[in-house]
Amino acid sequence: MNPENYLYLSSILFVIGAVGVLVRRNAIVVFMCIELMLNASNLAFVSFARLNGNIDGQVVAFFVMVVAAAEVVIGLAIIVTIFRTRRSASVDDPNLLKL
Amino acid sequence: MMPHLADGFTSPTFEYQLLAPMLIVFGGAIVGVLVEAFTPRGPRRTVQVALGLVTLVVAFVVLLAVTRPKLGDLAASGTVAIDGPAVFFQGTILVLALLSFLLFVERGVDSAGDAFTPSGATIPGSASERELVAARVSQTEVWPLALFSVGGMMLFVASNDLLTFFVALEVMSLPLYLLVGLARRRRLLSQEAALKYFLLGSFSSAFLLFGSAFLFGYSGSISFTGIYDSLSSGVGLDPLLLIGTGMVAIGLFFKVGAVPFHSWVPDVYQGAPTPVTAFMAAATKVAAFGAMLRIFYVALGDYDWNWRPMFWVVTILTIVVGSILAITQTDIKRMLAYSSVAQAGFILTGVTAASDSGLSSTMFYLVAYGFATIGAFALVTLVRDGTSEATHLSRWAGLGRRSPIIAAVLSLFLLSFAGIPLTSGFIGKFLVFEAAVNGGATPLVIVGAIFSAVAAFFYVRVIVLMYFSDPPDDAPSLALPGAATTLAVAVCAAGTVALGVVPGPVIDLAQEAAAFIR
Amino acid sequence: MIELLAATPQTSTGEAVAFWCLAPIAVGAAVMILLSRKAVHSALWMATTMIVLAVLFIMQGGIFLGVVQVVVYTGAVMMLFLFVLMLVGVDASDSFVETLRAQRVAGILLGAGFGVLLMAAVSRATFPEAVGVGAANDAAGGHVEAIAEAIFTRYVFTFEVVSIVLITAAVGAMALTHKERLTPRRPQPEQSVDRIRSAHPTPHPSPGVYAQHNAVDTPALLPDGTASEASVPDELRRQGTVRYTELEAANRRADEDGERE
Amino acid sequence: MNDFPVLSILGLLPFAAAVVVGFLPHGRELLAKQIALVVSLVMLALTVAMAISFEPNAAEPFQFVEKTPWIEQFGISYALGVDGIALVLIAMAVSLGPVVILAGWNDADDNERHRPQTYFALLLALLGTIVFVFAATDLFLFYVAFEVMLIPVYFLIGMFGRGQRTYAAVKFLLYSLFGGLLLLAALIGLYVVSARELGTGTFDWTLLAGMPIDPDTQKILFAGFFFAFAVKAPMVPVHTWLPDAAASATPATSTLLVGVLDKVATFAMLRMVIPIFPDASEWAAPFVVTLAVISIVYGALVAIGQTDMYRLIAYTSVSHFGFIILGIFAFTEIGGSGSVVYMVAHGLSTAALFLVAGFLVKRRGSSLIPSFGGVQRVAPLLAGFFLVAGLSSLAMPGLASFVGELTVLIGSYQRWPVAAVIAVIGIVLSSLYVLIMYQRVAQGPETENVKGMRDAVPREVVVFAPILALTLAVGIFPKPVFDVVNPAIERTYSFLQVAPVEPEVPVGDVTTDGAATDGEDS
Amino acid sequence: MNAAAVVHWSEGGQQVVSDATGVFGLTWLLIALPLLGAVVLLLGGRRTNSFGPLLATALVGVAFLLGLVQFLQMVGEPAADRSFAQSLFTWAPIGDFSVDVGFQLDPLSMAFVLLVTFVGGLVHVYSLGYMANDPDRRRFFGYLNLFVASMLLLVLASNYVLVYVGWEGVGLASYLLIGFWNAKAEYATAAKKAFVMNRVGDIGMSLAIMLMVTTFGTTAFSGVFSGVEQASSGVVLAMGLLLLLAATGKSAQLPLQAWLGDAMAGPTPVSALIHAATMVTAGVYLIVRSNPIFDLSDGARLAVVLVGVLTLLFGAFVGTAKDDIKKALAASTMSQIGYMILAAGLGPAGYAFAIFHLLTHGFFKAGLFLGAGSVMHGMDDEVNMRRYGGLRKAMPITFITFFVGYLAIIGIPPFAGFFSKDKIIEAALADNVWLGVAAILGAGITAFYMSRVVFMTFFGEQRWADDVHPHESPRSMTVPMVLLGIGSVVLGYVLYSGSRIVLWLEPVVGPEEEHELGIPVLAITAIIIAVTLVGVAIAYSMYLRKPVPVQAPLGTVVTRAARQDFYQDAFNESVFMRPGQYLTRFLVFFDNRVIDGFVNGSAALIGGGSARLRRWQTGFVRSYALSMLAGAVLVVGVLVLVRL
Repeated sequence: MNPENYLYLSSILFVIGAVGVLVRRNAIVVFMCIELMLNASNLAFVSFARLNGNIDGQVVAFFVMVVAAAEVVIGLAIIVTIFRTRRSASVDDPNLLKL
Repeated sequence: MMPHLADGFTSPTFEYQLLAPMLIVFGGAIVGVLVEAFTPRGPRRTVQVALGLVTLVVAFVVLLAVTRPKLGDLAASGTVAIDGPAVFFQGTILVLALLSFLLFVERGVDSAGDAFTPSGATIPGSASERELVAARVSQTEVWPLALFSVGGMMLFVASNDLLTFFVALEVMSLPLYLLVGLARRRRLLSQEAALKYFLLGSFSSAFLLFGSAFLFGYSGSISFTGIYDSLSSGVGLDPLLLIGTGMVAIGLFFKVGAVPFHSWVPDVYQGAPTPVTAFMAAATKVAAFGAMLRIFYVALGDYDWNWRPMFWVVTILTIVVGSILAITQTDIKRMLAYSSVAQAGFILTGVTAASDSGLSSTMFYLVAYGFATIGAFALVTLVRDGTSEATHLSRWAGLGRRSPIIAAVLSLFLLSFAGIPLTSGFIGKFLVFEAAVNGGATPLVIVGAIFSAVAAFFYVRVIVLMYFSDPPDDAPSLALPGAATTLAVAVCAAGTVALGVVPGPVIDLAQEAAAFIR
Repeated sequence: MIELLAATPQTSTGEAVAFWCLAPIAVGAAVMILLSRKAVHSALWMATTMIVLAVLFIMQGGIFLGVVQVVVYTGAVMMLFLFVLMLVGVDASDSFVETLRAQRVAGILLGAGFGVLLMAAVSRATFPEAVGVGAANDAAGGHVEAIAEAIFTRYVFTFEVVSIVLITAAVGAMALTHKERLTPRRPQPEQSVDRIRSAHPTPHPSPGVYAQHNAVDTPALLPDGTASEASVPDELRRQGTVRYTELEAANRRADEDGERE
Repeated sequence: MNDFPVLSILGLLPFAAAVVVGFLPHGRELLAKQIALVVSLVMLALTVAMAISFEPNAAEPFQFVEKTPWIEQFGISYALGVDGIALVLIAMAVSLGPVVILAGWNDADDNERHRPQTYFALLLALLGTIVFVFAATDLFLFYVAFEVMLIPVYFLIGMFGRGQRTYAAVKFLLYSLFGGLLLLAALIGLYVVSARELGTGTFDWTLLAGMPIDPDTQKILFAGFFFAFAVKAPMVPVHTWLPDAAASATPATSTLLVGVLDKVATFAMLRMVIPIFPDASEWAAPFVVTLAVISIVYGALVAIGQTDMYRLIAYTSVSHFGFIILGIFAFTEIGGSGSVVYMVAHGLSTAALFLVAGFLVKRRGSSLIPSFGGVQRVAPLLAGFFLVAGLSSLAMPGLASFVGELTVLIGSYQRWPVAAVIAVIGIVLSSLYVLIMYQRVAQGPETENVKGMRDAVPREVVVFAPILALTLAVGIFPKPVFDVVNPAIERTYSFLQVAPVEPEVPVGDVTTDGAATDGEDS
Repeated sequence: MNAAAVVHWSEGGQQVVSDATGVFGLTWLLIALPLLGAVVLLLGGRRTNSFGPLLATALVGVAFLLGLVQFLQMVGEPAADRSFAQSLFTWAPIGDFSVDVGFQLDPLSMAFVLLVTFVGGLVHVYSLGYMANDPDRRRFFGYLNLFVASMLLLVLASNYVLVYVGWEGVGLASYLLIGFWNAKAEYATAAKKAFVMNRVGDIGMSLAIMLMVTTFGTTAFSGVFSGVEQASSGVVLAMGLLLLLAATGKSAQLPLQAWLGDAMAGPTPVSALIHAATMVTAGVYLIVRSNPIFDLSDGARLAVVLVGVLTLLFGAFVGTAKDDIKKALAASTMSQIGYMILAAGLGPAGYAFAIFHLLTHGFFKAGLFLGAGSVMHGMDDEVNMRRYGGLRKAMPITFITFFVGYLAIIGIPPFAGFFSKDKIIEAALADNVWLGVAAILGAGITAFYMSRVVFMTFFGEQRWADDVHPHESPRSMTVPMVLLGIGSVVLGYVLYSGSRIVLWLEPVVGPEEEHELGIPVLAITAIIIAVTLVGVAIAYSMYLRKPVPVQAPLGTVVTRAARQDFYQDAFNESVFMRPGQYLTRFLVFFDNRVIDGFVNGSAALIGGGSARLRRWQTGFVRSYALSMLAGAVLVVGVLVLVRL
C-alpha cells in the first residue's frame, strides 16, 4: 500500500469536518467538526513525519492535542454562557449582529 | 533506556536577553492570575491595572534596552527569531497594547464602571448582574487575559517554526475570544460576537494547521529556515507546497480580516467591548501581518512569484469589498470595522511587493494605522446614549458644534484613514504604494488609488454628519473622558500628526529593521 | 510490535489490511457526525473516529501519540463535550430542515471542490521513498525518548508557552462560568428568624389568585380588590411587565395623575 | 537671491494666523476679521517685495529657493522656489486674498452653526496652501499641498455654503480625491522610474524635468498626472463638480476655488506634465486639444442654458479653462505665455463675477437669474460692476482676458489651426452668456423682485476697485507679466522635441512694432 | 520711438513712414482726450452730472481741432511723406512676436479722424439739446466719448491687434448706446443682438489676426503688407475673406446685416454718429486699409463686390417698405455702405471712391438722422412716418437741412452724394456691366424711398395725433444740422474737383486705376440722373399725389417681405437661434442627466453594490464559514492555476 493513502484519508476527514461546520447548527456539533479538522491535520502531520522520517511532525501533533484541549475548554465555556442566556445551542440563533 | 536518554540530552539554550520581553509579559500575566486568586476584591482591580501597565512598560523598556542591541539572532533553539522586524513589531504591539490598556482602565465614561461586565457568568439583565453592578465589581481576569494575548502576539511575530507559529496563534487568540464576550453593555451582542469569533477563529486555525502539515510534508522540516532551504529541492512535492502555502495564507488572511475571510470582522468589532475592539483592531492586525510577513518573506521568500497572484486577488477583493461595504454602514463601529478591512487591503498591497521596501512600508503603515485606529475607537467610547455608546451614525450628527475637540480629533483620524497628506495614513499609503509599484504591482496600486477615493466617501460621510448636519433633538450625551482615555487619544493624535509631518525617523527605524534572518 | 509498525518505512501488508479496514470506519464515523440528529450521537461517532485515528497514529510509528490521542482526546476532551451536552440538554436534537437558503448544497459542493483540490494535489505529488521515523527514534534512543528530546530541547520554549494556553483556558472558563458571591451565604437559621420577624411570616400570596388570569405576571387580588404587588416575582416588577386587571390599571393611572397634579 | 525665506513666510504666516483666528473666543468676531485682513495685506506686501526683486532673465529656473531635507529616505525635501509662472500666479492669488476677505466680511455672520472665526481661519489656511502649491519645487511637497488644499475648501463649502452644500462639498472632495489619488499613483511611479534612471529616487523637479523616461511609461504616468489635473481644471467631461460647488459655496470661496485653486491644475500642466513627460505630452496633445476645444464650446453652450448665476459662472470657467489648456498644449511660446496671462485674467474676471453676483445674491436671497430684473434702475453702480465683470469674462479688449484669449488663440492657431478655428466660436458664445445674463438681471423694466435694492456700499466698491484696476492694468499694459513669464515658458517648452513654429513669411525686420529687439531695449 | 524711417510698400510706390514728431507726436492725444472724458464721466459718478456733458463735448471739440491742425500740417508735407508712425509702448512681447500700442497717421486715417471728430463733435453738441431731459445723460456722454475714443483707436492703429481693440471698443459703445434706454426690454434685446452679430463678424477678425501671425509673425500693417506678396495665394484669399467677414459684421452687410435696423432703438444722435456716419463704415475702412491684401486676391475682391452689391439692393428694397423713419434711414445706410463696399471690392479702381462716398455719406446721413431726431423731438418721439405729414411748416430749419441731405443722398448735382455715387457707379460699370446696372437700379430705388420719406414727413396733409404739437428744435440741435447740411452741399465738389480725394489717398491705396468705359461719362451721369428722377416721380405719384393712409396698407408680397427685412430675423431665428436654444437646452439636460448622471450613477451603483453585498452579512456564522470555504477554494484555486 502507498503511504499517501493516509493523506487522502486526512484530506477526506478535513473536508468532512469543514462541511460539518457549514451544515450543522448545534454549536457543540459544529465545534466537534472543527476538532475533526484538527484531528485530520494531526493525521497529516504524523503521516508526513513518517514519510520524511522526521519526528517533529509527531511533536506538532502532540502540541496540537494540548492546544485543542485548551481550546475546547474555552469554546465550551463560551457555548455554555450563550446557552444560559438564550437557552439554545444553535449557532443560527445568535444573529443580532448582521448587515 | 534512562542512561541512554541522559547521554543524548543536551540542555536547551535559552537566550534570556532576547526572550526577556516576552517572558516579562507572560510572567506579568501569570502574576496577574495569582493576584486574581489571592488578592481581596477591594484592591484587586487596582493591583491588576498597575501590574498590567507596569508589565507592558517594563517589557517595552527591556525590549529597547536589552533586546534591541542584540537583535539578529535565533533564540530558544531556533524556534524564535529575534530580528529587526520581530523587535519592531514587538515594540509596536507593546505600545499599541499600552494605549489600549489605557482604554481598559477608563471608568469615567460609563457611570457604572469600565467597559467590562462585572461578571461574565451572570445572565444578562438578571438580578444578580444588577447586584454586581451596584457593588461596582469588575471582572479583573480581563487583565491577565489581555496580557497573555499580548505575549502571544509578540511570540507570533517572532516565531520561526510552524509549531511555535501555531501555538503563538492560539495563545494570542484564545484570550481574545474571551475578552470579546465580556462587554458591560449589550451583552447579548458581546456573547454572540465571542461565539462567532471563536467558531470562525478555530475554523481558520484548522486551515492554517492543515496547511502547516503540508508545508512540513513538502520540506520535511517545520522550521522556516528548513522550509526555505528545501524550496529549490523538492520538485516532485510542489503540489504539497501549493496547498500548504494557500492554507497557511487562509489562516492569516482570516486574522487580518482580508476578504473573503472578513465576515467576522464587523460582527466582532461591533459586539466586543470597544476597548477590546481597539486592541484587536490595532495590535492583532500588527501581529497577524508580522507573522504573515515572516512566513511569506522568510519561509516562502524565494517562492513569491508563486504566491503573489493569490495575494493580488485577495488584496483587490479586500480593498474593493471593504471600501464598498463600509459605505452603507449605519453603525460607526461597523463602519470602522469595514474600514479596517479596507485598510488591511492597503497593507496587503505592501506585502505583495515581496521586497525589503514592501516589508518596511508595511511596518510603517501598521504603526500609523494602529495609532489612528485606537484613537478612533477611543473616541467612540465617549459618545453615549444614556448609558451605552451611541454607535448609530445618525446619533453623531452635529457633534462638531457640541464638542469641537472630539469631532476635530476624530476627523483627524478619519482623514488619516482616508490618506490625506500631513497625516500618518497618507505617508503609509505612499510607502506601500511605492513598494508595490517598485515590486511590479502597479495595477494593485491603481485599484488601491481608485478605491481610496471610494473609501474616502465613508470617512467623509462621518465628517459631514459631525460638521454639516444638525444634531438630533435627543442628542447623545458626551462623556468627559478620564485621564487614561485622554492620554490615549492625545498620544494617538500626536502620533498620527507626527508620523504625517515628520515620518523620517520612523521610516528610518522601519528600514533599518527591515531585514529578516533565516 | 513497535519495531513491526514504527520502524518500517514501507507499508507492510498488515498495515495495508489494517488501513483498509480502519479508514472506511473513520470516514463513515466522520460522516455520521454530520448525519446524526442528536448531538450526543455525533459525539459518540466523533469518539469512534478519534480512536481509529489513534490506531492509525500507532500504525505509522506514533505510539506515544496514539496513546495520548486515546487518553487526552477521546478520554478527556470527548468527555468534556459529553458533559456540556448533558448540561445543555442531552435530548436536544437538530432539526434537519436547512433554514439558510442553499447553504447545504453550496457547502457540500464547495467541500467537494476543496477535497478534489486537496486530493489532486496529493495525487500529483511524487513522493520519495518514505523514510519512517525509525532512524530518528534510534538516534534518540527510542520513540518516547525521541519525542521527549524534541519537546524538552528544541521545543522547550514552545512547550512552556503551551502552558499559557492551558492557564488561559482555566482562567477563561472561570471568568465565563464562575459567579462571584458578594455576600456570605446566610445560614438557614438566620433566614428563618428573619422571616418570622418580617411583616410576612406566611408565604406571599401566589400570583393570579382571585385575579382573572392564573399567570405569574398577574398579581393576586386582595380581598379589597386591590392588587398585591408582593405576589409577582421581583424580577417582573422590575421589568415593569406586571399585568394588572383593567380596573386596577385604571385606578393606578388615576393615582398617578393625582400625584402629578 | 538672499537667505530670507520669503516663500516659507508667505506660506506659513496665514497658517499661523489661521490657528490664532480659529481659536479666538466668541465675541471677538471683528478681531478675527481684522487679523485676517491684515495678514492678507502683509502677504500682499511680501509678494510685491518679492516681485520687485525677481529677476526675469535669471539663468537658474527658480528664485527665492529654499530647500530642507524632509523625508530623506525617499529623496523628499521641503523645497520652495518660484519661476515667472509661479510668481505671477502667487501674485494673483495673494492679490485676491484681501479682496476675498473683505468681500466675505459678513458671509458667516448669520450662520447659525459655525462661527466667523472658523470661516476666516479656513480662508487663511487656504491662502497658505495655495502659496505652497505654487511654490513647491518638490513634487511630493506639491502633492501634499495639492491635497491638503481640499480640506479648507471642503469645510468652507460644507459649513458656510448654501443650498445643497453637503452634496456639493462631498462631490468636490471625492472628485478631487479621485483625481488626486491617481496622481499619487503616478507620482509614485515617477519616483520609481527616477530611482531607476538616476540611481536614487527623487521628487526634485530640477532632477526630474527632462529625465529620460521610456515612452510607454511616460504615457501611463502622463495619464495619471493629466487626469488629476483635468479633474481639477476642470475639463469636460469631468467638470460636473464645479457648478455644484460654485452654486453652493460663498462667493469668496468660489472665487478662491475657481479663480485660484483650479489654476493649480493648469499650472501643474506647465510645470510638471510638459517638462517631465515631454514625449507623452506631444503624443497626447491632439487628444488634449480636442478635449480643450470641446470644453470651450460645450462649457459656453451649457452656460447659456443656466438659470443660476453661480452655475452659469462656473460653466463659463469650464469654457475658459478650455482656452487655457488649449494654449498650454499649443506648444508655442505665444500660446504658453498667453495661457499664463489667461490664468491671471480668468482669476480676476471670475473673482469679479462671483463677488458681484454675490453682492446681488446677498441682497435678493436667491441666485436664480429670473428672480432679478431691472437692477440697473435701482442699483446702477452694482449693475455697472456686473457689466464690467461680464465684459471681463467675454474678453473685452482693454481688459486682461482679452490679452490672454487673443494670445492663446494666436498661439494655438500656429500649431492647431482647426482647433483654434473652432475655439473662436467661443468668443461669440461668451458674448451670449454674458449679455443674456446681464440683460435678464440688470436690464429691462424694474421688477418687483428688486424693489428697494440697495446700491453698492463702500465696502463693495473697495472690493471691486482693485480687481478692476488689476484687470485694466494687465489688459492695457501686460508687458511686465509677459516679461516675467516668457523665460519660464521658453524653458518649459525647451523640453519638447516639437519644432518651434516659424512664420511662413518672416517679416520681423521691417515692422514698426514687431522687431525682436523691442522687448529688451526700448 | 522706434527705429527711424522704415519702408512701407504700397502699390503706388514707396511710401515713407516716418516717426511722428511735432504735432503728429500728439496723435495719442486724439484718443486720449475722449477717453479721458469717458473715464471722468463713467467713474466720476453723480459729481460730474453738471459739467460732464459739456466736458465731453469740449474734449471731442479739442480733438477735432487737434486733428485739423494735424491735417493742415500734413497737407503741407509732400505727398509721399504724409505717413507718420508713433509707438507708445510694447503691449505683448512674446519671443519674436510682439504687439505695440502704436499709431499710424496717414491720409486715410486723417480723413477718418476729421470725419469722426467733426461729426462726433456735432453730434455731441446736438445731444446737449436732445438729451437735455434725460436723467442719465452723463452716462450717455460718457459712452459717446468712449465711442469716439475707440473709433479713433480703430482708425489710427498701426497693427491689426490694435484695430481689433478699437473694433471691439466701438462695438461695446454701440451696445451700451443701443441699450441706453434698456428699461424697454426690446431695446436691451436689440443691443445684445447687435453685439452678438458683431462678434460673429469678429471671428473673421480674430482668425485673420491668427493667420497673419502664423504667416508673417506680426500684425503690424507695415509687416503684413510687405510680406503679403510672398504669401501663398490661398493664405491671401483666406485673409481677405476673413477681413470681409469682419467688415460685414461691423458694417451691417449681408449676411450679418440684421442688427442695424434694431439698433435704431438707441437715441437718435447715436444712430447718426455710430450707425450712419462712423462705426458702420469701419468695415469699409478695414478693407481699404488692407488694400495690399485685396489687391493680390481676385477671389477676395469678388466676394467683396458681391456682398456690396447684394447689400445695396437689399437695403434699398427694405428701405422702400419701412414706415419707421429711423428704420428707413437705417436701411438706406445699409444700402449706401453697400455702395462703398462695392467700390472697395473693385480694387485700386474703387478704394478712393469708397472713402469718398464714405465721407460724403457721413455728412448727409448724419444730417438726415439728426433731422429725423429733430422731427421725433418735436413729435414726442413718434417714429411712424404715417403719423407725420406737412411738417415743413412746423420745423423749417429741420426741413431745409433734411431736404439738403435728401438731395445729397439721391445724387442730385451738385450735392455731395452725386459726385461720390456717380464715381462708384462708373467704376462698377467699367468693371462689369451687370454691376453697374445693379448700382444704377439701386440709385433709382434710393431716390424712391428717400423721396417717400421726405414726402411722408414734410409734405402732404398733417396726420399727427391731436395732442402732438410739432415745434422746431432748440439751437443746440439745429446748428449741427445746419453745419452738416452745408457739408452735404459742398463736400462732394470740394473733394471731387481736381481729384483731390484720389490724390490725397494715393499714398495709402495707390493711384487710381484708369478704367475703360464703353460710353461717355456724361451719358452715364445722365442715365443715373434719369433713373433717379424716375424714382422720385414714382414716389411723388404714390405719396404726394395720393393721401397717405395712417394705417399701412397690406401691400404686395414683396412689400410685406421687405417690411420684415425679407424675413432675415425669422431666418436667423429658425436657423440659428431656435436650434441653438434647443442645443443649449439639450446640452444642459445632457450635462445634468448624462454626465453628472453618470457620476451620480456610479456613486449609486457603488452604493447599490454596497447594499447588495451587505446582505451577504447575514449574521449567521455558518454563512460566514461558507464564504470562508469559498475563499479557501478561491485562494488554493488561484495558486494551482498559476502553476498550470
